[in-house]
Amino acid sequence: MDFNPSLLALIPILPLIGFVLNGCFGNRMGRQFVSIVGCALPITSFVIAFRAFQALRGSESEAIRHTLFEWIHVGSFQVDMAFTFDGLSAVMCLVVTGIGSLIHLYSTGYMRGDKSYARFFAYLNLFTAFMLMLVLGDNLLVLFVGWEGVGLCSYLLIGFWHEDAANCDAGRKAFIFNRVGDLGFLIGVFLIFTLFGSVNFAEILVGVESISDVTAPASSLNSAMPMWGTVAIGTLITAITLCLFVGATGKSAQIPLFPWLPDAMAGPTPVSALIHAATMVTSGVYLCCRLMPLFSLSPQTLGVIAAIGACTALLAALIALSQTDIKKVLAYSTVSQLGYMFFAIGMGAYSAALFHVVTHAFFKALLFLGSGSVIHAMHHEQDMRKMGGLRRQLPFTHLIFIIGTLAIAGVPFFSGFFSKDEILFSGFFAAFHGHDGHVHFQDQLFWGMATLTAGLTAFYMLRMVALTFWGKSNVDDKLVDHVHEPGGWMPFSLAVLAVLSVFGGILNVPELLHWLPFVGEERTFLLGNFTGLHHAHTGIDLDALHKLEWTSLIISVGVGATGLAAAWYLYGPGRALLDGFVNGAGKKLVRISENKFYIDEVYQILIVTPFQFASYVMFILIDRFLIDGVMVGGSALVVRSFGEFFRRMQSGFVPAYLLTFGCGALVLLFIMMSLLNGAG
Amino acid sequence: MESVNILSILVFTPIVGAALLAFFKPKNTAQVRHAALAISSLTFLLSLGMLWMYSTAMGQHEDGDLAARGSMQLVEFGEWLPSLGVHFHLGVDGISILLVLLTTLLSPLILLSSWKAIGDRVKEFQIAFLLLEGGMIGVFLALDLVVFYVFWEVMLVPMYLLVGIWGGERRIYAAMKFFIYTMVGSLLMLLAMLYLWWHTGTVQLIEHGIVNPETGLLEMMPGLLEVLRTNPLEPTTQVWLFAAFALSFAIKVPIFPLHTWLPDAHVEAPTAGSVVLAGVLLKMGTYGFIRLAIPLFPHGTEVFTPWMLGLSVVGIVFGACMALVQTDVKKLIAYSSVSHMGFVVIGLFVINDLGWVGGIIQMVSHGLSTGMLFLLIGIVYERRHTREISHFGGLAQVIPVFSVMFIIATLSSIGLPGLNGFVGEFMILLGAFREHQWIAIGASSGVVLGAVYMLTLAKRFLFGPLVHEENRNLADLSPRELCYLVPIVVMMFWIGLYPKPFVELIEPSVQLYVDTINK
Amino acid sequence: MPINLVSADYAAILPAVILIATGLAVLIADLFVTDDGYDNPSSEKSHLVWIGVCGAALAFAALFVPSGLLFGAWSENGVASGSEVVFLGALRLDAFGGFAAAIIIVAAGLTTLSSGGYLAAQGQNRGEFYGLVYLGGGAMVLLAQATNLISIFVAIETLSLTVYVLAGFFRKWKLGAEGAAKYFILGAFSSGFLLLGMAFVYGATGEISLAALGKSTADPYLMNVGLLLILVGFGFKVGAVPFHSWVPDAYQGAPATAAGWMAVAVKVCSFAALIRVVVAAGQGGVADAAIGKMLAALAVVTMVLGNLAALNQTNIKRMLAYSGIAHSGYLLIPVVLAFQGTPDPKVGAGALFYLVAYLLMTIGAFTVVAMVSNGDTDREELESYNGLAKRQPFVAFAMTVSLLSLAGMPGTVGFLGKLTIFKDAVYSGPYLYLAFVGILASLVSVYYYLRPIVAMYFREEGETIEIVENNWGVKLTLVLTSFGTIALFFCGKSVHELSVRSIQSITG
Amino acid sequence: MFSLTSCLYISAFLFSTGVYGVLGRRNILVVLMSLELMLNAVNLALVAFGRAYAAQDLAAAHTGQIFALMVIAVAAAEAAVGLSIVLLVWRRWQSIDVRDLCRMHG
Repeated sequence: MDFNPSLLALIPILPLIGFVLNGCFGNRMGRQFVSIVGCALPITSFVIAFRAFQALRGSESEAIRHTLFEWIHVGSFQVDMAFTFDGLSAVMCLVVTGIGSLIHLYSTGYMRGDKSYARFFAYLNLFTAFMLMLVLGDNLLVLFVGWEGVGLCSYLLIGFWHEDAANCDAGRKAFIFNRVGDLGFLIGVFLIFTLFGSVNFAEILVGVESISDVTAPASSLNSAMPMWGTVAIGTLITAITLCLFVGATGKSAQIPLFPWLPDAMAGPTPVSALIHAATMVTSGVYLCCRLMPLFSLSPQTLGVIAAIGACTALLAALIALSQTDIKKVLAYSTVSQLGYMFFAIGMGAYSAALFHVVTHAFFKALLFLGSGSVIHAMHHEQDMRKMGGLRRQLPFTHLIFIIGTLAIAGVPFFSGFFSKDEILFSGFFAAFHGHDGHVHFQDQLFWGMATLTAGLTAFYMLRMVALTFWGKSNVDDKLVDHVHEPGGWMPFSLAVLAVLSVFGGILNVPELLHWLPFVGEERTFLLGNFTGLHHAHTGIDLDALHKLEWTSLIISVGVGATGLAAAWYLYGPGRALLDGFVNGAGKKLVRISENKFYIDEVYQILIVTPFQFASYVMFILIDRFLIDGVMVGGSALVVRSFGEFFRRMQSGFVPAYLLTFGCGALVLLFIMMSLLNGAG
Repeated sequence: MESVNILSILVFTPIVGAALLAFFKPKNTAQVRHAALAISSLTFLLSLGMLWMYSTAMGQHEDGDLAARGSMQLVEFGEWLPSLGVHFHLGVDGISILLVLLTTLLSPLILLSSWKAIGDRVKEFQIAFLLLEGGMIGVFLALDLVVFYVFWEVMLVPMYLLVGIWGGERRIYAAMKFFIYTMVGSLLMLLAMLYLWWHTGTVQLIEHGIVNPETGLLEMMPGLLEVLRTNPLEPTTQVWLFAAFALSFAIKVPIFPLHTWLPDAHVEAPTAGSVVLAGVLLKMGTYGFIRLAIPLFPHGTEVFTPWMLGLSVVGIVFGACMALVQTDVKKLIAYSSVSHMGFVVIGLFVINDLGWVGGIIQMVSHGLSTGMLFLLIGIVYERRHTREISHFGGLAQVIPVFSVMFIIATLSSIGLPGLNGFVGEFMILLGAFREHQWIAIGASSGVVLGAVYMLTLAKRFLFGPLVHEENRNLADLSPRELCYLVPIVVMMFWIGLYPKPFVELIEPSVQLYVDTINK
Repeated sequence: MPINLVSADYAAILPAVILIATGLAVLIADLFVTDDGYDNPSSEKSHLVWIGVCGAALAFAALFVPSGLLFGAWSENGVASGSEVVFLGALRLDAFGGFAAAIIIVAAGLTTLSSGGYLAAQGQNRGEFYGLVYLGGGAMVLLAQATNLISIFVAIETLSLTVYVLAGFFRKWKLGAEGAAKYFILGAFSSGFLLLGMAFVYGATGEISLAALGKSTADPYLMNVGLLLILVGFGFKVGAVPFHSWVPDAYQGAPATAAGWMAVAVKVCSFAALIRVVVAAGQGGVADAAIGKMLAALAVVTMVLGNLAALNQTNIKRMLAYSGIAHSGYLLIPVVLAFQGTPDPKVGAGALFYLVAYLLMTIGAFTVVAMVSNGDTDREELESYNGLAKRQPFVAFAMTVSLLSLAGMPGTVGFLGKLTIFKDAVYSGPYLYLAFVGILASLVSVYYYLRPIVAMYFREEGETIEIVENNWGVKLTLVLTSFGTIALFFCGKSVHELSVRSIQSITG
Repeated sequence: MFSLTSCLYISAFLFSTGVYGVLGRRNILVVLMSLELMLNAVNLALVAFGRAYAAQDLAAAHTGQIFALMVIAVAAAEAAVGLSIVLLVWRRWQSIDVRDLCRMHG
């Protein structure tokens, strides 16, 4: 199919136009205008992206490229405002525009009563535009524009209800945590430019391919390298990838930069669904996939990524166990799932990571929007302890939640099952078979953590469903009668997402399960093959592989089932047991979990407070006292004191004047004479 | 084309305009205001004319070598004090042209901004401001050291008056501090200039033709740059001369620890003063480095580079920390200027094309973004007569358009990609990274810290609950206010999204300079 | 020996004669023209002012008549005019003297212009004032031309006597008497030293012509000591530290316009004579290099002390007095260089050019002081200037221009003056440090020059004070000085060239 | 009998006495007299020098004496002005003690 490459630019530009229209005229033109502009433009983007996707599939070429204009060009540094549409971009683009459109539609209902309706849609459109720029960017700098842009939108949308200072604080926190990551990102970009002489993805990858020996000095790759020419290429690549990963930890909320994400739930729920679950937070994963060859060159970095991913997954899951705010549970769950994705990358299973990005986008968006429906119905009550028994009033939403929970818990043949299983298998493979034939203890540890997380995930998700929908109602009496199912486009969005959550797994069915309906030999690993991303497991014969895969699959399903069962039991019949634990032996443990492992407090005590205090002390001591007081004021004082001294010397007495005169003359005479005598 | 002395016209339009304003009736303030605005707008148009002539001249050298494209254009060489060896020598190249344009663009906007804010001694204000404008343009165009010095100092007086007459409570202290501080540097610079003059026998920066009084023939005389290239100064001499020049420029920039005049001047100055101070005056310092200190004394530069870079990094971090604990908005932004200008200095002292182009872009960007922040603060100050951050909060609910502008300026200031701040900062850091990695990494921390204090400001200023009842009835931006904010916003996006025309203007000259210095 | 006067003799003394004649004419006119039949010192007496200004104009024109002092240098485009020794070596007809005379004459004219209204407001407008100015002016012009010890001494003493009287011109004023007495005692004291020095020089060489200073002598010791004592005498006249003590008190006690006159005219003629002396002494090489060092030391001490002592003054006249001391310090730099005479014999030109600048800015400043004080010594305090800019924008502007020029800010001719002086110092090599000290000193000076500007522009006025407002002479003076200060900055070319040619007329 | 040197010694003694008088005495009139003494001391030196040169039969023979005559004339004028200033001081200050004249200082 013919596809004009210049249409690519339209994909991000259309939502941008939406932003401008809604931002400038939205308030005057009324809600209908806003809704139409706000939704139609992302949907159009989706359509264009889909056409481009079809064109890409139909064509031989790897990617569709379009250069909008030359952006920065100084000497050897050249960056274009250019877009690339290859397999990876296509997938991300479709996810962003597709889910984005659905969430836009949902928002028309969710935000109906808000006075800043137009502003909301403007921001949402702007976000879509930046996110598309991020995934379409042809080089690191365009990506960075999107990267920072989505951060900005996240900031704006978290603090959307800016009358409440807490919301703004959350937004600011998100921005600043992201900035810390961006610092790493920027340094990574500098290093890449220094090593490869370009920030263009294609050129970087060409450079990576030309590397034959990572122990060779860097100057062998880039003879113009002004510095660090003697350092081994591998070392530099490790540095680069670690820096970029720091950027990713900020954006994708990994240890140690994750605390902003739970706070980000202060924003309206569709925002949480779009930005803080489905799209923006996965851009770190996208970055790693985009530079896969580079990351693959550095086993050290991959090890770090795996460790961080596994730890984050587990930590977030542990915290999620005891949260009572429905969105906070989902937020920690998101952090945890993002940890999974990074764990996958650390294991070298990029395609699994991307696959999980996609399925996670489906079911997490679904869950968030579902929780939005609950919150909407409950008039912005988010505390699950004040819910319960909503199944009767909100059967549809209940269904949605069940689907989402099953998907995320990895119940077989739901979308999450496929992606999570692939990730766990990659971990299992590394832990018990090893990429290089050797088995490492840390890989086994990480796998154990990931598997444990799977169980915990199933547990806290079902706990959430149980607390919200089952049991007896704790709903405020005044609210009870008003609880109702959402209307308008909201159920539509939910339904579509539900379908995707159920069947999304078909996108990347492992070869092992090719016998499933609608699948076939040729339809396995669709996503992986299309994007060209690595699988973790190579160099092993098929039988052995299948054996390993079955083992892993059974373990993960088993763990998930255990989690579900435990939740079912504890929040149903075993309630007393739970209460006993919470109030007794486990009191301290629960408190740790409830308080999010005191991480915010640690940050406050270790970084924020000392920094502020130091700043203040420096202001008083160095700036005001030392520089302004002693140095500046002091020198002025010295000069003025001299002036005062000389002024006082003028006593007003004629004899004193005469004496000055006479002495002056005498002194001159003496000097003169001594000079004359000395000379002659 | 040759016959039009556009640069002299550009310099003297505001100065002569100021002189003419003196004959207006002081009571007829509206007339005076309009006249001043007309003069500065005319200057802006003239500067566009200069841009056009410059581009035409550049166009002729399209395929020419770097020396042709990067060298001074529209050079004027007039007689002033020939018996002293001082000439009215002006010229413009890629390094200065943007700064001239920035000056001429900001000036009418600033006059518009002070339309109502300055109600007292209007005539004097307009005169002082126009003189200031003329002086600023002159500094950027001067090619004779003495002429440079003259304009450099001439600016001081009107700025001093702006702070002292129309300033806040401690205006006298601030004005005095500003004046003396600056004089400390500039007088030592004068001494260094004299020494250089004696040593080389000329104060002309570039090659120029002089009619020999005996033969009556035009002889090409080498300028300082040529003389010093063929016949460099002693290393120790270079170090001393560089130190003298650098002190003067460092005070103006200002580089830590010579910055303490800036917060005081900013806080006490009226909006117009703050804007012009942040927008243009600080750039004089960095411009001086580019135009004089670095090219003239390459060895001195080499010796001092570690110091300058180190102090800049310290300044970036220190300025940011200081900004964090301020309670007065203007003071906060003043310290943020210390931080931002640190980037520029780093860009200049890595001495490569990226650093310099980035540095110049950043100079313009900082002028726009910080200038705009001061304009915005001026707007609320006009309405509320306070600048304490704690007296605000929740303004976004009351004055949304203002808030949007404020957010744009904030984002520009923290270097969000797509806005002007990013382009320069990125190029500077990238350029710095090529030469001094740790400096670049240290400076990058400013990116984070900048976000911290600016967003904190935005939050405390615009968001949160509306605590103070007095703020409930604030009026949003008037058409006049929009009128002077929108051009700045447009420029911000232009530089951020499509900096190519700017870079193309700057690059040949920068390449020429950098190549020569590194040779 | 019969004396044959030739045209050159007449041409040489023509300006001085015109000035003296003007002085006499004023004195006589004051006797005849009275209000209501009796002398009223509170009236403006504009006829006296007119006579004076016309006389000054005439004297100025006399410089440019053919064979006049400045004729050659002005018209012959760069070639030094033929200079002649006249009156048997007592005087010299050259452009150098002409240049100095021009400044003195202009100063006399401006002082006259600005004094009428001021003196009238004080009730002290008596014709003697103008008479003394012009008689003294004549002596000063002669001093600038004098080339032997006797003519120098007589001219100095004559001009000093007029200035002593002017210093105490406000007879009813305690401070006037005090200032005059101090000035007189110290002046006479210094005359003793000057004369002693002259006697030594005469004793060492047996000659009294300045040219003799350059000749070899049997007793260089006596010669050098004599020279040093002469320098001490001149040091007193120009107010160099440590011979400066009289300056603040005499200026404060004197009428403001007279203080301006004292500051400018006395300094001009003294420096002219001093430069003649050092050029003559330096050229022959008899005078020891120690003299140069001594002069340099004087310059340093004067610049530093003058500026520092001015810092905390609250009385504007005293502040200007100390500033005058400091300026003597700057002016001593070209004197040192002229003494050294290398590498460029033109170095003394800086002093001449600077004196032009000094004339405009000092007269301007003192005129404003006169306007503001308006007959009340308390209004010479800095506070009296509070809010002046609002009340009298033009006066404040003129004051600002003068002060900025004194501070050496570009845009005013004071900058060019400092630039030439400092440039010459740097060019000289060994005396580079003088430029350094001078620049540091002018940095300090900025502070106190700004203080009146602070008062005028930044502070609110305390009480409404009447000032001498509607006097055309005062206003004209301010217009001329402030306009001149700025205009000479832009078009100082011809004046600067003239100063160079003038100095060439004595250095050859 | 009176050699140049001895004349100069006397002159120096007179000059020093004059300086001491100016510096050390309170009465303005005495100060004035001391000032005259200084001038006259120099006159003596001038005349002595002139005489010495006359003995050498040089061209500058009598300049010293002429100089001295000029100085005497000048001194007379100076005395006149000086005395009138003393009168003025007496009228305004009712004192001729130089130490009382100290209102202006600093």
